[in-house]
Amino acid sequence: MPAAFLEKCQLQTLFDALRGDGYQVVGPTVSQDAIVYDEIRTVDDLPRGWTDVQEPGKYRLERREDDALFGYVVGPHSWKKYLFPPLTTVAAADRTDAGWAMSTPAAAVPRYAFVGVRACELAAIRVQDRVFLEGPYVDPIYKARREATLIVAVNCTQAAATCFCTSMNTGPRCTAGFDLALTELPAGFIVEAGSDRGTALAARLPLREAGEQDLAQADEVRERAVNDIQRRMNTDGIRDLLLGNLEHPRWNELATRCLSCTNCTMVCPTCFCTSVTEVSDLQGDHVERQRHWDSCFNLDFSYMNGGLVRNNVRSRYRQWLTHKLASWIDQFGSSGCVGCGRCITWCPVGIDLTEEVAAIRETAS
Amino acid sequence: MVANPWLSHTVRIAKITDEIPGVATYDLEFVDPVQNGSYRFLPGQFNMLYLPGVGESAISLSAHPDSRGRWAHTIRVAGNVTQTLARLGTGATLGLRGPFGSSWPIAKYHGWDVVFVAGGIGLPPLRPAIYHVLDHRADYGRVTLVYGARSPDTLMYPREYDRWKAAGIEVQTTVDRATPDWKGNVGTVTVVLDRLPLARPDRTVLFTCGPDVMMHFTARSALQRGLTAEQVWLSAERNMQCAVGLCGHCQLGPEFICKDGPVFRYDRLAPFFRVEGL
Amino acid sequence: MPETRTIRVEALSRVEGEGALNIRLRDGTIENVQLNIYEPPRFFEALLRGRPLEEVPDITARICGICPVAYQMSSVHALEAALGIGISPEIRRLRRLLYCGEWIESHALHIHFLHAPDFLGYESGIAMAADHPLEVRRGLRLKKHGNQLLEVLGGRAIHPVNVAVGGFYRAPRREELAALIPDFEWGLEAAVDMTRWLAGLPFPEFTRPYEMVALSHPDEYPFNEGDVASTAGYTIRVSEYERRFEELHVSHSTALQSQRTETAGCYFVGPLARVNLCRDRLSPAARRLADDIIGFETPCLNPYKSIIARGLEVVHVYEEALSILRDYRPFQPARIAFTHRAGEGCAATEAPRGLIYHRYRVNAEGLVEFAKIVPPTSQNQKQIEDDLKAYLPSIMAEPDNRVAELCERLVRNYDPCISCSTHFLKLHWDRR
Amino acid sequence: MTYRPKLAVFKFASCDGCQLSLLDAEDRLLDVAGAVDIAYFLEATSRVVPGPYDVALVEGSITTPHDAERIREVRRQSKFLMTIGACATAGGIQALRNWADTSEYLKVVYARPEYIRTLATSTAIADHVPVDFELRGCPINHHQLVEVIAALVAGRRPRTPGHSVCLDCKRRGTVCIAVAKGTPCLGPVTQSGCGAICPAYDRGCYGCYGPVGQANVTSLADHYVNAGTSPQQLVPLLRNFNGYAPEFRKESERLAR
Ligand SMILES: Cc1cc2nc3c(=O)[nH]c(=O)nc-3n(C[C@H](O)[C@H](O)[C@H](O)COP(=O)(O)OP(=O)(O)OC[C@H]3O[C@@H](n4cnc5c(N)ncnc54)[C@H](O)[C@@H]3O)c2cc1C
Ligand code: SF4
Ligand code: SF4
Ligand code: SF4
Repeated sequence: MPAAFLEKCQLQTLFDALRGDGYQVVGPTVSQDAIVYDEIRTVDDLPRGWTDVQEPGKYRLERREDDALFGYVVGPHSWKKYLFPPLTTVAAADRTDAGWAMSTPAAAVPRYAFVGVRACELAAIRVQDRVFLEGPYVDPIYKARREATLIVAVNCTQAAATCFCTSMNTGPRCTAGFDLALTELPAGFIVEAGSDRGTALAARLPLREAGEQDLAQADEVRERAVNDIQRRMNTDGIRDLLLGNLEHPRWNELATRCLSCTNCTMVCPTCFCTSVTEVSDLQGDHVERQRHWDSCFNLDFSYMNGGLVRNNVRSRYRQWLTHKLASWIDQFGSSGCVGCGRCITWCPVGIDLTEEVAAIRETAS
Repeated sequence: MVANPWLSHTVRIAKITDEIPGVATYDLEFVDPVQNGSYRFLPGQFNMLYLPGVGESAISLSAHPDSRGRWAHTIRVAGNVTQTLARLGTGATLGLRGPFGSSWPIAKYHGWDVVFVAGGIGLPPLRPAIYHVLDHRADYGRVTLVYGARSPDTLMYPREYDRWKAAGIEVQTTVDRATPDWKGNVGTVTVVLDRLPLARPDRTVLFTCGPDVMMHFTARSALQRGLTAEQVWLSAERNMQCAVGLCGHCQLGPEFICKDGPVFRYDRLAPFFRVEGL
Repeated sequence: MPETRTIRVEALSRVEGEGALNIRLRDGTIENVQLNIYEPPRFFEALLRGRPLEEVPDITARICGICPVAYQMSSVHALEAALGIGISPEIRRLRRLLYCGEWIESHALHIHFLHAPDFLGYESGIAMAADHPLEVRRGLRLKKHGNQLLEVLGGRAIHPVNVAVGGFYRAPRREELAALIPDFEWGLEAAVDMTRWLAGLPFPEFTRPYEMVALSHPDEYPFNEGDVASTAGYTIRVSEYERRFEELHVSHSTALQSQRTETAGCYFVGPLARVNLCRDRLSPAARRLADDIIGFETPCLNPYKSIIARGLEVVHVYEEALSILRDYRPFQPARIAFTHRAGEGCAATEAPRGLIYHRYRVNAEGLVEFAKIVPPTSQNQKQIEDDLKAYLPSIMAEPDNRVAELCERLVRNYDPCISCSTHFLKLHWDRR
Repeated sequence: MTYRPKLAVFKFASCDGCQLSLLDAEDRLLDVAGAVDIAYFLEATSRVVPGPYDVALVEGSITTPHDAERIREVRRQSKFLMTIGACATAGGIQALRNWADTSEYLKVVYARPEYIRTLATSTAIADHVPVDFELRGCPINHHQLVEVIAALVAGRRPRTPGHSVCLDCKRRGTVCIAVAKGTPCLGPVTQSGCGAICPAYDRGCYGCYGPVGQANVTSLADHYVNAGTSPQQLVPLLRNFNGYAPEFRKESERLAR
């Protein structure tokens, strides 16, 4: 499909089409003084005229001068909350006369249409695909949700001070992994299809052919995002750099700053760690196994009978950084970081992994 | 539909054999006869044993690799799951998922000398490999088991040593604390290992399972004795929740102990093993 | 040889907090009756000094885990008076709703777990559940509604986190409150049934010439605002409270006790006082129930019948809560902005167990300089002792343990909440 | 017969809220009452069965000489002693006296201070006797309480997660108010258990569940001070219900200097 143009006033037709197809449309909305992902019904639910200003440990919403609908970057939520929900029941057991009967609780699979997915987020979904779908074992919950999801991506036209997707080769341009991709211009959207599903969907929208001027303008706004990106991370040989410096003094220094609070792992769109808890009635006759998000920053995470393997902040921060940026490559064939900058913004004390990597590189052994 | 990797299968305790204080061997059989007939495992693999409402634990199979219909697990009482399990009797049911993980590549070493080094509860995970050697004794050269325990009464499976010896396995036991009637070795397994005559270090393979420190020193000793890191295999241990590489708990450097291990060739783990807090 | 008989209840049960009862009889006459509250002192009035005033509702909540909202409400109202903050009608309604939650929870607890077992001869509500499963389960469900309301409005049932000087930290979403409506509709009917059940309990014949005191508001059943009215015939503004009522630190080792300043007499606060004084402001369903169905006569001077008053109040708060829930729309601002200034203010509200009074002085930096807190139980305490003195002659013939048991029951009429040791004392045991 | 532990509830200086939590488990209360033998629980029952007890739930802090004696007796009578709540675990709000002159406090509150017997400090139960398990919170969470009781009945260790409040905020989708609004929030250094309610109600966490394991309070405080919160504002934030817990105490004393 050649690039097409959707008038701004026609964006609702996209939502209507998606809802008509039985999708629950989720996308950016303003809530709790941030742009978060939630159910959206109409174009008016989008953060029209809002932008975000981010720096390490700080996020603020601000008014824009225009009425842009997608004039901000990524917020505290990521799409993993839909594809890989924070709490799910993975198994159940009931006591019967013949002993324990085990079962898989039936779970309805929601059909989501994600609207407003950024390039780094497409990359993050791709990373989680590798984790949950492409190893020897497949996560059925992720798989079912992932397959039922349609993705409408949006190209960034600006960047936050915390973004570094260009260093991770994940953005800001959406190149793959979407059904439709939009580029917002003052009058409307350049629409590209990235899949057959997307092409079919586009065919039902009141699109017109994109003019040369539109396309040129789109290139320009997308270029603006590229130029906006200030933060860099040098990834040359990063696996060996980090795994070869497990005793670097920087880890000790980090331990004085890091709170081990888990925020960076929770907001990271690729972190996938979980724990399973038993939830039962008092008699213990019906038991459910609940899986919930967990983090390598938690003390109990590395518990083994008799002690904790990672019994200090130093080792826990090191686990996070080396896993994300180094051992992930061994495990899944790509970095675990997509350069979205969330962990930098949402770290309550503003620890910035790009700075930490640079510091280690500077004095690496 | 993809199989649910968290779904356990119901097994029944068919037999309980007390080993040493706090350790017993549980013979488990699947309630579903079809499953009981088709279940197979490799030496060194483990199952997740599940007590609903209490939790799940990784437990190696200690059974004969050709077992049929009953699957032995030797379990030490440690905490929640294992303690509750210890209160169950025969006939009780529990959940089992597995088998998981890599195995002792024992069959690949035909013609080699074999050294097993076990510490404490590290012997059960090695037992299936020992059984394999017993059944295929002619395929191997000199075979030695070095086994260390805290004290003589905590040595596991003593009733089997005679049979193992009779089949031509040299069994060298050692204890940290000797009792007056103890006539054997005293000290760590490495003390015994260091004295062990190795006729052909280039054709000797070493399999070890036990506490991290013990395996660390065992590997070091093996390397000093002329084995290469490629000739040493160990079974590692970390907290495990899913056993299928999806929960993230069991990472050790780049490895997921559950699916990349628990059995590793030492050269693969060496850079990360024993790094404090990894 | 004069014969001294000492009856002690070393630890009152089924009351909130810890107290004891000491009765000394000499030659058949009452020598001493003491309701001893041996709650260790926790010095709230002192430790509030120098704290930022914004923290006061969080800290005063910890005076009592049973009626934290009463402490929060009284303190925010008093502080708002000190700062000259006027709240919006929406905030005011939401505060009443929060109070509804606490009343339901506290009353349902007291009725089913602390009080009703006395009338039916059980040691606890749990024991009573074996024979009266429907009543107890219904009571638990009502109690749960109260807690659910507190959880939605306040974040949690005990020590809610959402009460702020000036309003609320966050106004609830409409769906959050609307979700409660079906339960509350059920609860309203269940509360009516419950009260009919309570009205049928066997009540001892025992009345006293009480002076009853409660807040009174011209248009509303009193929770959070009003004048202080007395069955003795006077009505005063809350700002005059400390002139009419004084607290004494009595030597016979009990808590600070309140009394009427002029007469040194005792007075009675709580549900029965409120119903006696404000019956006409009960909700329609509660009034209909009192008038036509159970025929509850006021003035009622039988303290045992407090349990019926509590039941009527549960009906009232369900009905009031429902109307607030149904009309609720989220609003802005949830909290009125204010600037610090030096000032002093007082307020009284109605805790489930009676009138509660707070006064604060704050400085221009927003720090508390002075705090005075008069909880309901310290006001009832003298009345309780007085009741016991009047009651004892009629039961003196009974054996000690029976006397003790009967006295304990009398105490429970007041739903005393004696953990509120803003300034209660440790008891010196009389071990003679 | 399953094991039905004999349970007692004891109260020291406290607000009663934690023991009330047991009665707040409405849906499960009758189950709990069936699963354990409630042998001593004054707030709920007149039935008093003398010790020894299998499980003692201890609420409140030690503030009087008599209580300092009484807790020893409770310990002697109890096989498994569990503290419930911030008072019992860290001294509670009344531990503010530990930084003050208690005789001053006495004069402020009481007309006749000579009638009062009190200690100069409010201290945690563990400062007086060995404690087998601590359930945190001001107040405790009744779901956690039921879980602990279920665990005791089942003979296993209770599951009370030891992560920070942040993790629960993230699980429930609450946006971090420290980052998005600059509100000083103790969540990152506070143990979970409450369900992360404060940030969901648009206010900073004030530390009801006390310091999380290995809490790095200094780093957080330094950050807030750099971002414009004065130490004078942080000291009272740290000094409330868990103010005397070592990690909070140390930091508030550092800031106060
Ligand atoms: C691959 C592998 C094989 C094992 N084989 C055996 C065996 O054959 N026999 C045997 O007695 N023990 C074995 N263990 C150790 C056994 O898993 C732990 O002793 C057991 O999980 C303790 O559980 P618990 O509930 O009784 O203890 P708790 O201390 O109550 O532990 C609670 C939970 O933490 C996790 N956990 C605690 N310790 C460990 C641990 N060491 N490894 C993994 N998870 C842990 C488990 O989920 C456990 O249920 C093996 C461990 C691994 C990783
Ligand atoms: S960084 Fe930590 S939480 Fe994230 S995936 Fe890796 S181990 Fe899990
Ligand atoms: S590590 Fe940080 S920048 Fe990288 S993907 Fe995760 S949150 Fe984004
Ligand atoms: S790096 Fe920041 S967000 Fe991550 S655990 Fe440490 S303090 Fe928390």
